[in-house]
Amino acid sequence: MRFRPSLLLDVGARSMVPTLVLVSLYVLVVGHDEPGGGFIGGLLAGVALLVVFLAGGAAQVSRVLPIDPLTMVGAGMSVAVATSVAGMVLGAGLLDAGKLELDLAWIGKISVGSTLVFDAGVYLVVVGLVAMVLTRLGAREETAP
Amino acid sequence: MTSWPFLVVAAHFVGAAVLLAMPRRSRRAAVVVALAPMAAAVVMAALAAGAVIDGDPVTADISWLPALGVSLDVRFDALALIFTFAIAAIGMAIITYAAGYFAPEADLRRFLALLVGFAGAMMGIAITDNLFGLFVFWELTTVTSYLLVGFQDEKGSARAAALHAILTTSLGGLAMLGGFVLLFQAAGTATLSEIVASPPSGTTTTVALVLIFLGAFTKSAQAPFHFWLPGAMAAPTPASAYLHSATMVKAGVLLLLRLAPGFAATGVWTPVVLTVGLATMMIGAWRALRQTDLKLILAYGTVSQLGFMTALVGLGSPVMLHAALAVLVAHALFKSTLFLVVGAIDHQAGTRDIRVLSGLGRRLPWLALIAVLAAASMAGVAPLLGFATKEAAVAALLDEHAWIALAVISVASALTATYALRFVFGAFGTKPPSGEVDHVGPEVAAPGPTLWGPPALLGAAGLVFGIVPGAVDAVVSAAAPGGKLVLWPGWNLALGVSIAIIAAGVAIYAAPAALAHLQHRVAARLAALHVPSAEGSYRWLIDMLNRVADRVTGITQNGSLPVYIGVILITTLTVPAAAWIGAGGALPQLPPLGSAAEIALGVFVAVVAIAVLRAKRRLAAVILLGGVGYSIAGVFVLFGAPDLALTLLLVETVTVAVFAFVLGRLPRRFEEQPWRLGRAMRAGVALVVGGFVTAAALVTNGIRTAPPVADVYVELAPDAGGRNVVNVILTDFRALDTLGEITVIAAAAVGIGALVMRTRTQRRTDDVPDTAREAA
Amino acid sequence: MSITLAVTAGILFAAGTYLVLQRLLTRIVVGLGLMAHGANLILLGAGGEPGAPPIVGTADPATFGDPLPQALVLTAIVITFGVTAFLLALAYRSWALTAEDTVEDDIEDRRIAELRRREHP
Amino acid sequence: MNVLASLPVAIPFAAVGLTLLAWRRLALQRAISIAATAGSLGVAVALLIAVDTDGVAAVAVGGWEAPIGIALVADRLSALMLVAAGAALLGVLVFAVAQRDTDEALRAFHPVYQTLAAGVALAFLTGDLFTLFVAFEIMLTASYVLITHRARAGDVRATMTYVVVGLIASALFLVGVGFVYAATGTVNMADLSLRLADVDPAVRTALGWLFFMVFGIKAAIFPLFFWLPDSYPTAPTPVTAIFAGLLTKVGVYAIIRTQTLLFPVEGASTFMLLIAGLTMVVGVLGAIAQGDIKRILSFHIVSQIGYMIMGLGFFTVAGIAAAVLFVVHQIVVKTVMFLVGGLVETASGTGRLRDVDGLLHRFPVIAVLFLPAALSLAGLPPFSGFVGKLALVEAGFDAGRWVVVGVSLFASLLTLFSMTKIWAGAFWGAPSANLVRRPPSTMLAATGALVVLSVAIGIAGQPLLELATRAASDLLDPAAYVAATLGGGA
Repeated sequence: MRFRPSLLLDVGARSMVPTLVLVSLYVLVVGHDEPGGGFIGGLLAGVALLVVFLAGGAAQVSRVLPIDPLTMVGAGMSVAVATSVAGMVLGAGLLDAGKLELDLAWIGKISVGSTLVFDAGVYLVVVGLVAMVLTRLGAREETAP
Repeated sequence: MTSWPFLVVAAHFVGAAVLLAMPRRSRRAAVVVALAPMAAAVVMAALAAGAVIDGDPVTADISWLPALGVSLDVRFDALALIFTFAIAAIGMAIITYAAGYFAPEADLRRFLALLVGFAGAMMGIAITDNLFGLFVFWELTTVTSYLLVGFQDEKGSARAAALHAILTTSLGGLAMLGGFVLLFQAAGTATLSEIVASPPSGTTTTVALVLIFLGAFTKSAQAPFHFWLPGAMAAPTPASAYLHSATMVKAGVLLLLRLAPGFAATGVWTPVVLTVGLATMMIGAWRALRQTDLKLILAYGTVSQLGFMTALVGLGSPVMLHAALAVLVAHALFKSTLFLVVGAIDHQAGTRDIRVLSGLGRRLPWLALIAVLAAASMAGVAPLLGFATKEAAVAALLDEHAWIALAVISVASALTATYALRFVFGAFGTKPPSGEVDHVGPEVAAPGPTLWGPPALLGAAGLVFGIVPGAVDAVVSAAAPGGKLVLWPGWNLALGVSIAIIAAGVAIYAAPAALAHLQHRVAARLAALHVPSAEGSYRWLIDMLNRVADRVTGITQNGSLPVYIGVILITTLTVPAAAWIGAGGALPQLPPLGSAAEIALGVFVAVVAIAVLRAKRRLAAVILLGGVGYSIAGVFVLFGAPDLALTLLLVETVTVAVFAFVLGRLPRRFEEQPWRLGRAMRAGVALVVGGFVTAAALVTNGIRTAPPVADVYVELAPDAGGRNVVNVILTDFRALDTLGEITVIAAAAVGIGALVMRTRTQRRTDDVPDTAREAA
Repeated sequence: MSITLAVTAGILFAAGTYLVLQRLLTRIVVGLGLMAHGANLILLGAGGEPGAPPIVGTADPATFGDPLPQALVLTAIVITFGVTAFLLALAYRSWALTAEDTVEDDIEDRRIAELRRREHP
Repeated sequence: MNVLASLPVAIPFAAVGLTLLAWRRLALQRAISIAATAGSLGVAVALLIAVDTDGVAAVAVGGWEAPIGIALVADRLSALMLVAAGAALLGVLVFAVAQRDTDEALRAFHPVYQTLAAGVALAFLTGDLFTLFVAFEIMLTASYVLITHRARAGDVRATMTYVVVGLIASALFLVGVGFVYAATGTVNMADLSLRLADVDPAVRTALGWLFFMVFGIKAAIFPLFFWLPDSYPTAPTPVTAIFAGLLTKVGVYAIIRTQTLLFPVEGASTFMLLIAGLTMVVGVLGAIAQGDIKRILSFHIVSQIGYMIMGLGFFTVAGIAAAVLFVVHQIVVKTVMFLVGGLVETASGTGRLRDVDGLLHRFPVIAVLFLPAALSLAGLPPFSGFVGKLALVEAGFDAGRWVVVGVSLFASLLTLFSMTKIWAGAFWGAPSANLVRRPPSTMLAATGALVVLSVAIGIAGQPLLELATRAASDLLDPAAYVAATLGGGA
């Protein structure tokens, strides 16, 4: 089968994708207190990419992504490892959690723990994988006979 | 100089390494490097000789693996002295000889490296006072001799002979290792001298001895393992002269000599060792008479002589051990001489076949003289060393009324005299012209001094020591006190027996037709009895081994994934199940059936799962799989796991999408394939697996004896900064799991990239067929 | 763990096994997916009876479901996701190379098995 | 101590992230990869010394004490395994970099190689059963990718078998963890060690065998090994070498760890010895039936696993010490053997014995590298294999297990037989025409370094054996392990 970007999908995607991405980020941030977290957030963002893919194909996915999928995976890994090792460097030990209180006016008080940074790393890795799948496996789809 | 013997041994290995590292062209330097450690050994032996003969051995503790009883402790006693001297002196002769023997294009340096390494190992056997240390050197001789026998490796026969030799001796070696461990555990020490001083007894010791015998017999080419030795004649002649006459094959006898003082009285000793020795002596001598290759005559002669020594050791009394050791020394001298003579003939004439050689005696009288001297020593003719030693043996046998042994030894010795004659006349005699073969002889060029010098020296030693046996006797008696070697024993019964033996030998040689007839009849009789020959048995065993290997592998390794999985699943699950039943596992109280919602979801999952089985279209199967996933997400909701439910829903969504990409390339319907496993078989395995999972889940359910750790998480979660306990576990309590998990994801992403990214660019390299495809 | 859960997991494993015991790669992947679901159910059920979502402040902690198995299952799900994606890429690649969706027998093994058959018919 | 026990895990994880970030720059990837691997080895050596001096080191990861958090526990066994694995990883990495083929230059190699290293290190150090599962998954996923990263047809086909079997083993592992949690309410191994003691003996025994079998699939014991010889030989040399050296041994490690810590049996297990004997014999028979170097070696992996299981089966200090020593020896020697196999292939273009001849004359260096490793594999003195074998034989006779010891000696004769087959087939004979090229000297050097190491293991047998004996005593008396894990990590 071949994907033909249809107007309906295109319009749908345009409106859905930003929402999905925002939701995914929200889910990432509140994950510590509500159902959610890096995995679910990352997967939601992945679904957003899926929508982009359905609308515009692999090329569109590549265009939407700020960085290459593999770099994203690497960045996610590095962030996660960095937060893990940070504790060790600061003398507390591998994966010791630290915390930073932030007062963001319009969201309210939020504590950016090292766990959140860690979860952000998770988020990036998951998004990277989905992006990888879409751009690689999906790319062939378009050129398929 | 306590650890000098060890250092001298080590010097050999250093020498071997240096030789290997040397450039191939520098032959002269190679010879010097090879001679150096042996010269050192001779000097060392000479310096130590005085004290050693006075019964004051040089000892040194060289620890290696005390926890396992393994050391390389040195005990340089008279026996070690004899061996060291023989190894080094004969070795130097051989090295000199080899320099002239090998063609310029041959890799002399590698040969010498192996030879010197071998000499070091052999010396190690002689000087080591620890069972396992001895084993270490023992196996080193096995390996180096393997490489030496197969030295001319472009010949298939050399490779096969090397294999035969290493397999046979390793078989014995491993049995011996087992025996050593048993003896070590029975005696509480692995130090040979201590074991022999206070030998253990009992069943363990007996078993140990039998296993050790196996090692000694295989190494010293005793029946029925003797056959590797004639085969090993594929080695270059200098190697044969060294390994298969003077040194390696004596290792077994050496070991028996070492053990005899402690264990000769053990019930198992004499019957086994004597019988094997006598049988070997007869078989060797008998078969030597049938050979036409000079080297093979000598090889079977060696087998026979080794049997002779073994038989004497088997009798075990001091005087017998003395005689055995004396025979060993004499044999080392005359047999290495003869081998070197054969090498010279082969080198000059290009053949060793006695049917082809003719008139060589007139052409090379000096070489013939050397051969005659050595052959006479072999036959036991006075005044050569071989006479004195055989005389000592016969006298001892008479003294102890060992009539059967005496009879067999006499007959075999007569045959020895016969094949000695056969050797001399075969090599140097002039034969009547025959139409079948073109004789080689009169036109042969004289060998250079490196080819006749060493055998001349060794042969002369046999004569000198025969005339002055006291020199040999002093050392032999120091090692095995109890007998005496003399040049002229006076007219006594023993001398009569000796004369009779030689007379009989000559008589047999004079009647070749009768001998041939007899040989033929014996062969026919053996064939009729279906007595398997040693050689045939070996071939059969190797063939059998290969067939069994192919067969077993063909069955187990059938290459079919479904079969592998079936076996894995069944084994992995039935073993624990059987263990549970075997341990008297009781069925637990059944848990509740579950809520209505649970049951409904469960039934739905089951129905969808079965629908997956029946799906004919790929996409349908995948969508149904997604359906299973969604319903399980429902189960998660029931279980109060919203995070799981959300994750699974998203995962299933993305997975189905990915599947769809892949399936877009594949046919819509499943092709029906011929199953390697039938439907019933698959269903059976499936039921076992499913049944196990359900049963095990029920058995392990509700048997907890302590509250789960999980409760603590709920209390601690707020401290960790989160209310969603599951997420706190994932990012804090058990963040390491999560780190690992994203690593899996990262690796998968990289893998996908590698697999698919390359589709466009890799095409060309794919055109290069890989080996597997080629084979198909 | 209820009987229903145990039986459901068993059925998933049985169905998965049935699919895995053949050579069409797509079916094998589906079969492995079913087995993974079964394993997740077992792990979840190991936590005991169903309970409320373990989110502090939303219910009485005593009624919470065991959070540890949930965390473990989540980890397992994600791992399975990654590996499945890889496996699909493998299937994709295999199809691109050989135009076959099967797991072929090992060639060298077949040769030795052949040898045996020829020698011992 | 705390840092020291975390670093072997932290370093490769960090290297994964960094090599991924640097995935467009091969030189940088190489630098990171080599630095991380060498660093890990150094840390492992330091950890071994520390643990041997001061006893078990446990780290409560994230500051949460076990059994709440995950504990990394380094005892003598783990530390020793880390050192051996580190040496093999470094040697193979250098070999791979030196190969100058496309294998390593494909950008997937370094990140995935580090992933493999991370999985292996985590498996050796974790004190948590579920984390062990994760560690296996890391290691396995990395191995799936490594086998296929060239994306050739043969690789892909061979990987199918490997991946499918791997995933089934993982599913079974996971249900096993489920059963254990259901029965005990914990997944921390030290905690389990205490709690399992109270569990119904029949259930405990069954769980013990389930884990034995599940890890046995990874360790390639009879009759679960069939996947191994079908998948290993096709992979690129460095990949096969590191698989051969490490993966099955991680399975063996897991067996030793769980069988001693969680499911200790009373005395020797005859059934385990039966499996050990069958593994040795069927494995070596498989090797005899092959005609390709890497396939021969692959079957030897299997055969040698039998020896380790045998040592464990005696269930004595001496037996387990011998098994531990044997694992260390095998990690190095098996890696070397495959590297040499790779050198043969490089030098002659193929590993089929029928098509290779006379390497001794053309490339004597390869022969010099092959011989000690092969003799060591066959258990000949004075090499490391002999020390391991002798330790096993003595332990077996001590335990009164004559039969299996006899079988093991017979199997080592067959091993020698198949080694001579390679020697006579590839190294002896008139040099054949299809000699392709001389392997780069860095490849030879990397192989040579590991050969030297394997010889050193034999020569330093006594201190190693003493260490292994201390490790084995710890294993049979896990009180210190449990106390260190549960009684405060820092």
